[in-house]
Amino acid sequence: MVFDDINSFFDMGGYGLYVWLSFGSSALCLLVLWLDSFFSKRRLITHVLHEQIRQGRIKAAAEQSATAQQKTHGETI
Amino acid sequence: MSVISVANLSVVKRDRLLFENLNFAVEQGSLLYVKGQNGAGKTSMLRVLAGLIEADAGEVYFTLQNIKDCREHYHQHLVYFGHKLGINSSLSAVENLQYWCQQHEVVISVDTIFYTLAQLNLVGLEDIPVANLSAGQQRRVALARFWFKHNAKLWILDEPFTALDTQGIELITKQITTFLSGGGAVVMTSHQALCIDYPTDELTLEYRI
Amino acid sequence: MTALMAILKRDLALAYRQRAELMQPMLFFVLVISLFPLAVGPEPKTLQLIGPGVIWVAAILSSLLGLERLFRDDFQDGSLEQLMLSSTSLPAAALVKVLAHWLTSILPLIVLSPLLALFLHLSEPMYWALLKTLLLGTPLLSLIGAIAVGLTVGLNRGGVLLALLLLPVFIPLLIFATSAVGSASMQLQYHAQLAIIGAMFLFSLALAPFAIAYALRVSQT
Amino acid sequence: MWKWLHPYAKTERTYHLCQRLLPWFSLLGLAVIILATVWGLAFAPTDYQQSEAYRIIYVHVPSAVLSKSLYSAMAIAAFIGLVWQVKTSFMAMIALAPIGATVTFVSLITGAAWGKPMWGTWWEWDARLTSQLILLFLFLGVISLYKAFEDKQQAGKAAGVMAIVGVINLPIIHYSVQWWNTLHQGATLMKLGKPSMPPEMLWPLLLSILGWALVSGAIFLLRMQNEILQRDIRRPWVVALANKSLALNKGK
Repeated sequence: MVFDDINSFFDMGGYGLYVWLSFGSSALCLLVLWLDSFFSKRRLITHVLHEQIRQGRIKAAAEQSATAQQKTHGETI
Repeated sequence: MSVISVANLSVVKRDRLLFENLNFAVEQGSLLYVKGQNGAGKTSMLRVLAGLIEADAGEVYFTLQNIKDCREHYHQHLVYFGHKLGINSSLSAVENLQYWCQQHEVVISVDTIFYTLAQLNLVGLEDIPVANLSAGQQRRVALARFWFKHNAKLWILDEPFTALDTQGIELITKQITTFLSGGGAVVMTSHQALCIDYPTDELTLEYRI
Repeated sequence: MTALMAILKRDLALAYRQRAELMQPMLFFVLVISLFPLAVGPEPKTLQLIGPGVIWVAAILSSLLGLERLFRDDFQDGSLEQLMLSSTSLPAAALVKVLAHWLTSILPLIVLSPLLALFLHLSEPMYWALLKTLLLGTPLLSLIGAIAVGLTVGLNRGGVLLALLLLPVFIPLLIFATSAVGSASMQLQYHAQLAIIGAMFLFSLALAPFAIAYALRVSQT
Repeated sequence: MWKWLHPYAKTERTYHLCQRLLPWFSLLGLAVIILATVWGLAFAPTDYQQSEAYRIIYVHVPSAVLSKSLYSAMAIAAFIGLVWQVKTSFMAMIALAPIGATVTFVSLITGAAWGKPMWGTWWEWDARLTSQLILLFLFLGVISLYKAFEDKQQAGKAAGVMAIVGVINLPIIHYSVQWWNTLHQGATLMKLGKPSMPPEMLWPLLLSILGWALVSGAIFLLRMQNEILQRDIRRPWVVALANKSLALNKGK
């Protein structure tokens, strides 16, 4: 270990601000990129599930109106 | 008492005289059907009636008040449906209608919007961007506003039936007849033969070169 | 009042949905400004000299890019018509739309300005003067720009015409803003210039909404 | 040769390939990058000239190197897509673009942070930093062009053409900026050069480059899956996948 104690490690020979700024920002950017990709994958999967529910609703409404038509058609005969 | 009346109205568009000295009045509970060839000025006349554009001469009165003086009051009781549907394609149908209702001070709950859209058989298409809907479905979303603005006294419809299937046309005509029997006034144009079983007065605009 | 809030909420939601399109004026702003060091040379002295002028001209040009979007979509899909036929007063609605546009298109430019002050080696006092002039001046850009956009919204090739109409009107703003930053660079007071920009802004704030409303009525065919 | 490529044109197989590779890339990448950072930060010797500030090299150089290789990878994917009409390579291209843009952005921040102790200003129009900035604009150009299109097929092709135009211009930009920079040599006090490094400094650098590459690879695999899911959102295998993952979550 080049530094004898923790504070001098953080101090980085006086350049602490710049070193930790660069390491911190790169870690942050990679993290944000990873999270964005991860959550957009989850969003896509939930979107597919919502799509299923929506199709279900459309089919149900279509059947319902079809049966309603048969009923009215049945009465008129 | 006439809901909307017009005194020697004339409109010139791109220095072509569309019509001049037009006089008519629409009473409560009556339907005015404006007929004429393409280019006869039907749309311009309706836009002048709605107050969107200024006429070159003549006045338009809403309940005997000039619409220039009582613009706000007039627009509170008017619903207009033109060639442009008035819905944003990146918003969903529900968002569009909510925005329209807030504009026109119509207090409405989301379920009524969903219920009305279901009546216009748009089930399942309420919350996706309107761009994904077909032309006919988009038109129905736009026409849903006639189910919301209850305090309207006057409806102005510019060819509401284009791109609608028979079932859609049936729905709209039923709604128009209920509105008329409830004491509203309707001014409309249409290409299809008008199949509304309701006493209608007709106004024909000649085509002038 | 709820109707005006509804317009603001809708425009901000729309802007969020089309944020890719919103990024473009910002990219243009940074790109134009980073061209100048390549053209003029990287010496901090010259860059500091031309800095304020470059940033202000780039700000005006990028806001012109963003202005087109103000009424274009609403005009084309008919929402503008429905807005004009609602009982909300058109000048107030126009003001709210301009505010929404300023928040979504021009505020990001101001947020970027520290980075660009860095690019052009502006000193600390110069940067604060630049920020103040931007905060006071850019609403003026939006308000007057909205009038011209209202007039050209009906034309389908309004882009260049818009610049032609607006650039002469923005000249006084440009003069006072750059002179404010210039005198800040010499550690002089620049309250006079700020006051003039503020006066121009308040003047346009009072009158522009009515002009915008009239422009929108005129462009209805 | 194309026999091998073609099955992977079938998106589902590519998706599952990415799924298999993802854990390897992400875990290995994380381990290597942490190891390299700790090694570079704590154990590499102090530089006689810049004392500790030089440690920024363990972040700046990997991101700079990676940004250029990601751009060329993107251009290669675009080239394959345009020439052999392989749909998945357009997806790979657009999956790479945001990673490249982020990595270039990181190289700019770290370059500026390193420039401050050395040149006294946060931003210096040094040749390398300037060409990195232009590279960032190229990336953002490709991304915004892709986003401007409604239809993703069209968007892929258009962005592909721009990626290739960009990669052809990269060397031209690089040398013209070098020439421009030497023209105004007075500006930079000291070159941001890679000092000839003793091995104990060099090893952590190579390791961190490997770490960065692996992490970018992992993010690329993930974004590639997103693009595939986005493209096949209606296809039955995606629906089955979604239901399976739903059942998995419910089971947990």
